[in-house]
Amino acid sequence: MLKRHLLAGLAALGLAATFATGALAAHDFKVVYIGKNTGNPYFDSINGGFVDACKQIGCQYEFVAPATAEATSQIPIIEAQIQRGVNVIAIAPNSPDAMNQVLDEARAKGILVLAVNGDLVGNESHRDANILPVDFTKTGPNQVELMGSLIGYKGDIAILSATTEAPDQNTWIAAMKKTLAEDPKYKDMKLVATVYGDDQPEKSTTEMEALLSNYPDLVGVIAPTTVGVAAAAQVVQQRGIADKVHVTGLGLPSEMRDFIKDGTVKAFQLWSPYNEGWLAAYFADGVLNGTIKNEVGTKFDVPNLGSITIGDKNVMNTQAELTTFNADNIDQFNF
Amino acid sequence: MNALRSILLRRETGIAVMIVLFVIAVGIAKPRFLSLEYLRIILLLTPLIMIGAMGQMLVLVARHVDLSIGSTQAFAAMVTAMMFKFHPEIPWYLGFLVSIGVGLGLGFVNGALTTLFRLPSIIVTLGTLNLYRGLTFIISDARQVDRQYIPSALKAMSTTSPILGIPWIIFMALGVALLTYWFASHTRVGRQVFALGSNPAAAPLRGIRVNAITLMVFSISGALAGLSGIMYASRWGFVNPSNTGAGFEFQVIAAVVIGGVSINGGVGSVLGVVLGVLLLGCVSAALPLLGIPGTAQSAIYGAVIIVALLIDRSVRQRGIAALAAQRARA
Amino acid sequence: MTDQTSTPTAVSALDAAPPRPRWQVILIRPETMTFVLLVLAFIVSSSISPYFLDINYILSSFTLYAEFSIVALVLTMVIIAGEIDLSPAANMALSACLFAWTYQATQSMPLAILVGLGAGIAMGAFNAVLVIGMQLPSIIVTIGTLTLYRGLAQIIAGDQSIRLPDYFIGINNDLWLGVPVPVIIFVVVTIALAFFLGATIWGRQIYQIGTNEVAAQHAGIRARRIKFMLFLAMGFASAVAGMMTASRLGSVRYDLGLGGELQMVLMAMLGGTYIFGGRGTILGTFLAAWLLSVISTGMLTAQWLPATQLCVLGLLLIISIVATNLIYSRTQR
Amino acid sequence: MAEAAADTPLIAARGISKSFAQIEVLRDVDLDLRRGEIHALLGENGAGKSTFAKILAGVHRPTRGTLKLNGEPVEIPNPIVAQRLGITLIHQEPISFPDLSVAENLVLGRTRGSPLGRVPWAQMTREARELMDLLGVRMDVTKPMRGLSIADQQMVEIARALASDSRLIIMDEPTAPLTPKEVDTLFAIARRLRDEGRTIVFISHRLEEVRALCDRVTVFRDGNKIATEEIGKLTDADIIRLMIGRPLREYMHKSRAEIGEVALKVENLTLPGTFRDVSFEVKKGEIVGLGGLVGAGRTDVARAIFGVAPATSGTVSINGRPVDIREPSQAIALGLAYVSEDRAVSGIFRTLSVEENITAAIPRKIAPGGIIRGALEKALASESVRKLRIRLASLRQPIGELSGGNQQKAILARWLLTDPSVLILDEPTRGIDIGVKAEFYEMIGELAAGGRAILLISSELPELLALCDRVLVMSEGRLTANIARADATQEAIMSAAVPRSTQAVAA
Repeated sequence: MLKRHLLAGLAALGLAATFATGALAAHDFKVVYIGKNTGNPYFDSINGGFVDACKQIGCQYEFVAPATAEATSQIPIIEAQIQRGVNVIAIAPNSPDAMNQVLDEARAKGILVLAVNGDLVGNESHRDANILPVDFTKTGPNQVELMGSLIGYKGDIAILSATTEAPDQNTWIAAMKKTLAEDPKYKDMKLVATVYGDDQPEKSTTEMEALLSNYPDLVGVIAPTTVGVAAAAQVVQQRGIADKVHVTGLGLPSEMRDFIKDGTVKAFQLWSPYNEGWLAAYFADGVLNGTIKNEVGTKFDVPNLGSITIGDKNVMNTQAELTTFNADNIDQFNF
Repeated sequence: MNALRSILLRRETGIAVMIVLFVIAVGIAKPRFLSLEYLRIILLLTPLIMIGAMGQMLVLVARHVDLSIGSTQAFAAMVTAMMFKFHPEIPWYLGFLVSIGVGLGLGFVNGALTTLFRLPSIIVTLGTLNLYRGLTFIISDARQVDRQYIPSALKAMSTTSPILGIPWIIFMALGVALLTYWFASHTRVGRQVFALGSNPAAAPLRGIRVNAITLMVFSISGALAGLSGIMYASRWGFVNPSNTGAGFEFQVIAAVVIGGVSINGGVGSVLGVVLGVLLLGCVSAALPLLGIPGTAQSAIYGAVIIVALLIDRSVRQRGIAALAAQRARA
Repeated sequence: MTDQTSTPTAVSALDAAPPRPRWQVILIRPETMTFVLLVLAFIVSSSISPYFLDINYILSSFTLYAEFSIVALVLTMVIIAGEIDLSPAANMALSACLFAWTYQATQSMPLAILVGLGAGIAMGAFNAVLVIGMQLPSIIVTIGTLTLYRGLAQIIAGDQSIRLPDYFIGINNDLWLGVPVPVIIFVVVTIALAFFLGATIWGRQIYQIGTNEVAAQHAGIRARRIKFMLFLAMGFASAVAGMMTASRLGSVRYDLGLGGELQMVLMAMLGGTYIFGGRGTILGTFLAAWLLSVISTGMLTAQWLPATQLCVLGLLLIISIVATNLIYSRTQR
Repeated sequence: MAEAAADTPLIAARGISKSFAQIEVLRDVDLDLRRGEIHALLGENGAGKSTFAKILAGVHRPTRGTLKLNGEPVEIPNPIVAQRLGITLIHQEPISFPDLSVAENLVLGRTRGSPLGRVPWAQMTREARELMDLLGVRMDVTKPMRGLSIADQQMVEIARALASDSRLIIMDEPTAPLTPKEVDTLFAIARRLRDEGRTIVFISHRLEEVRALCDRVTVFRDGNKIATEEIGKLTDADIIRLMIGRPLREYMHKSRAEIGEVALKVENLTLPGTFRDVSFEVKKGEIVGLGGLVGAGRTDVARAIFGVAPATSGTVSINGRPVDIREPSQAIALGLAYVSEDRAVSGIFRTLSVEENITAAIPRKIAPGGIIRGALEKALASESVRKLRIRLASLRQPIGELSGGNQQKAILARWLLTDPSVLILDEPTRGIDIGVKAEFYEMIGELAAGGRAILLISSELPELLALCDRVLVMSEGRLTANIARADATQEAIMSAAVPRSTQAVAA
């Protein structure tokens, strides 16, 4: 799914398609993507998707992000975008509800508001659509299956998460627990603890150390957060116990490459952030030009991604299942 | 008898007792806390704070404060990490020179602004705290430098050990502490820092060059923050323009004031600060073990700073009361 | 050089220095610098972004800074009195969290407001007890309480946000004569405090305390009581600002107003408040609040990196204290 | 340099003058200090002796004049150079670094060498112990200075000078806080140092001590050097005559007031460590002087009465009613006023306008209902300016721009506006020109004549003798004399002011 290297070839196709679909279409709309915060490597990749897509489509794209990921730091930026008269605001919201007012204001001005890589959970009416990398209900089972395959479906495992109330992580953890309990395939795997590293390297490391010392029989740790999985891997690497304790989770290839190469981590998963940006740009183009109806159930084609369906609550995904990264394929990914 | 009494009355003894009591209390609840392994965990939490605290101690002793060390750490670490990224041929150990040098420069700027314009250092460093952080974003184009660019030898400093399984960076932190001890207690200029903080008005009358000393302590603080920057890269394997060094100043100031360094200048010992850092390390290590959420950490730091201030005050007042009583007797 | 005819008594060189020319007294003062900077900021902002110059946009952007600005006005008085408070932004967060939490638990808005304001005042009182009662330096005390209050907010609210009822939301979208309500509140508070500080005896005494606290005490001015009241006022203003922010955002999280202390100090400093006390005006802070809002909005509209904004804010803080110090040392002989 | 001819003076000062803010405090002083002598500088407060000493020690630079050291012209721009030249000044208030140990305080700034050079702790401690043994003082030299009494800190200062091997040691009232035994030791050491060929300059108020110790005396008055003589050639009366110089009656206030009822009554006032069992009363229309040496507790009593630093026991009554004053605002409400000793610290608001300074103590009068009435304030202030003949350019100018005397008048004006029944004046004429002083004396007389009770704290004996109806004297925190005008002489006041035990030494 992540064949960025094929893009060049597909570009011509994309261009041809757009020229064919609408002589009236205006493709030079202005789109801005507001990340959670600057210096977050994850967003570099989403940004890349937008940049490349806009090159194809012909739209004007800019990326901005506040210095810190606090709830209110995106508000002045949104205000500025409204004033600048952009056509599309794509945002990775720092708060599920603090931006309701200002987003409504944007929508009232006719701006298309997309939540990308995160949603306004419980406040879905304040954005037009949401683009998520995968169907989050599948993340939990996927991760459990990967863990099981690493440890031979047997032994004590633990979860190292982000903050206690991180909504995405909590959804996944609930699904993991359900999967472990209900699927007989995993009956010999026992979840002994769930701890929270608050997405800080220091805290995550301390929690990981505490896990290892509290549960000497531990054979696996799932860390469904990029900071956590790197910290957990580092602890395992330092202690030289990679053959005894398997770490997996959701990680960025750029951060995990070293651990994969030296065998500390056998495999981990993620989706393609790049495709989120790619899809968002194409979706916006389609909606603005009337070729895509922003309604639940609409299906449309996106170059490289194939057919996309708008799901419940106007949510769409770039891929069905998580991508698994291991020593064989890690070098193909540079985000 | 008298010697024993004076040892018991020392501030360091108080912190040591607090550490022991804390460790015993946590140990009773969770016996695992008393294991050698936990000692290692605690020790690994301390080196960066320890190094930052040594510089901050000197600054506080000279009656100033440096709030910018977190940003200085980030900037120095970023410069160094970017050097590794774009010039992998440069030997890894030169990174130490670069990181320390950059930190020294930023610290010098703090000192220069403070002395040149006779400004309160707390406001100056509040300004440079933001300025240096902003510069970190700018030079890095707001991008993290990832693990693969940090030389393995540098990362190994945090994982490999010369003896006893204790990693190199802990020895480095101890080395810095010993050097600071030597500097503060056994060099003329070190004693001048204490004299300056003890009585700034009288210092020039004793030939102490106030501006030079102030510049020096800020430069040292900056240089040590720079050193902690490359150690951050070693310990965590990446440098992030936003996360690296965030909140570092609060941890360091908390450790230093717990360690008995007076915010009124003139008072402070390396041993006290080392113990203060250890106590903070114990608390940080105990929180996950006791299942206390990380959200409580910031409140605990705040409370600890205030309690330390109150202790400092009561110690001072006891001194004044003793003096008054003495005069009443005379 | 001097206007000798208007002097009440003839002066020999020995008895008093000649007064400064009147134009100097009026023009060479920090507020003038602030005003000039404000005009410059308008010109620069309009030139770096064609979207900037729009009165409605400027007013509505100001609502984002109005809460900090209101607290900064009170902070100005605290600094003039020779103290400082770095905890108000954390106070805003904790009082807003308690306010929202109470509302969530009881569904009673009056009770929630009472709890929020009470909490703000209690935090102000806690600072005051440490600074005035225990005679600890306010700058370190409030660094401690800044960490403590925000930490408590984090314990209470976790990292979840607490929703507020719809009728409470959106104070910044309410217009009165075409001007957003927070801006009107700010202007009204400015006028009230400018009057208080400039025309009442208590305002006068705040300057006197900040100029020379010992002399003020000797002159029968109850310096400790007045400073205590100022810290309480700080707590109250922070709580109100916290609730205004809550209304603007519609929900409350522990990181509400994070980093606001820098902006508040910056407003006071940019407005020419003297960091060592005794000098400064409400007008200066008023102008500086607009200056800050215009600069930040201008940079945002021009899509400057947030990092550049951090640099600009840090530099501004340093430049403003250097400039203020220079101006005051020039005028003080 | 040390080989200079034996009769070359160690220090030869010629035409030394010094002005502060255009007021000349030292005028054309010529003075030779010989090697191997103890030389006393005498004079009233403000006569210029301390200023001269500070010029020698590099604390002040002379406005005019030259200094020669062993016949060679020298510049002494700062204390460090003075130290290098072998000149040490022991300040009235000891300089100490309270957080450093005694031993460190002794060596600080004395030793030279690389900044990173080792601090020789063991040697330092040993030498400090030896010095302290030499002085006969028992103290732990490894302890911080913070815990030491003022006397012990003074001893450390003296030890410092001894240790630094100075050729010229200037002691500015060193004996005031010392016990007789310590004074004995100090004098023995001073004599020994003289015999080693060093020069000692000794500044003191205590004639007995001067007579016991010194070889020659120089008397200063009003910034001029009046005379330098062998001590043996002068009687005490001669010295006092030289010091006072002018007829006392000059200051006499003319209108004698009607003395009325008791306005201020103080009984057994005690603040441990500062003063004990102080009792006295001041009647309406009476000017009561409060004399004594600096540090005797006079200012502390005034501060206690006024509520700045309340006493722990004892009673104060105003106009016959016992009152409990915990802070100055209460004192003011009861009709007390206190013109404090240190104008810069506890008097003026330097950067604020003269007008604001004058009206600072009468908030209710200028701001009925809390709002300041500008016209009212201006009227009150300019009325005061006229009455007290305050010279200024504008009511709106910062008070810091006025001369010291006019600042002091403004402070007096502030208190007169409160219409006090009891006025405490603490060194009201310190640092003020002679001409303005006379104005002040006149005003004080007028105030008493107007029926106010006045307590005048002063270190200037002529001032007390000229103005007061009675003189109280304090010594070491106790009231030691209550002298009626008729019996008041400088000798009587001094003998009550000098701590009794010290007199034994002089004998």
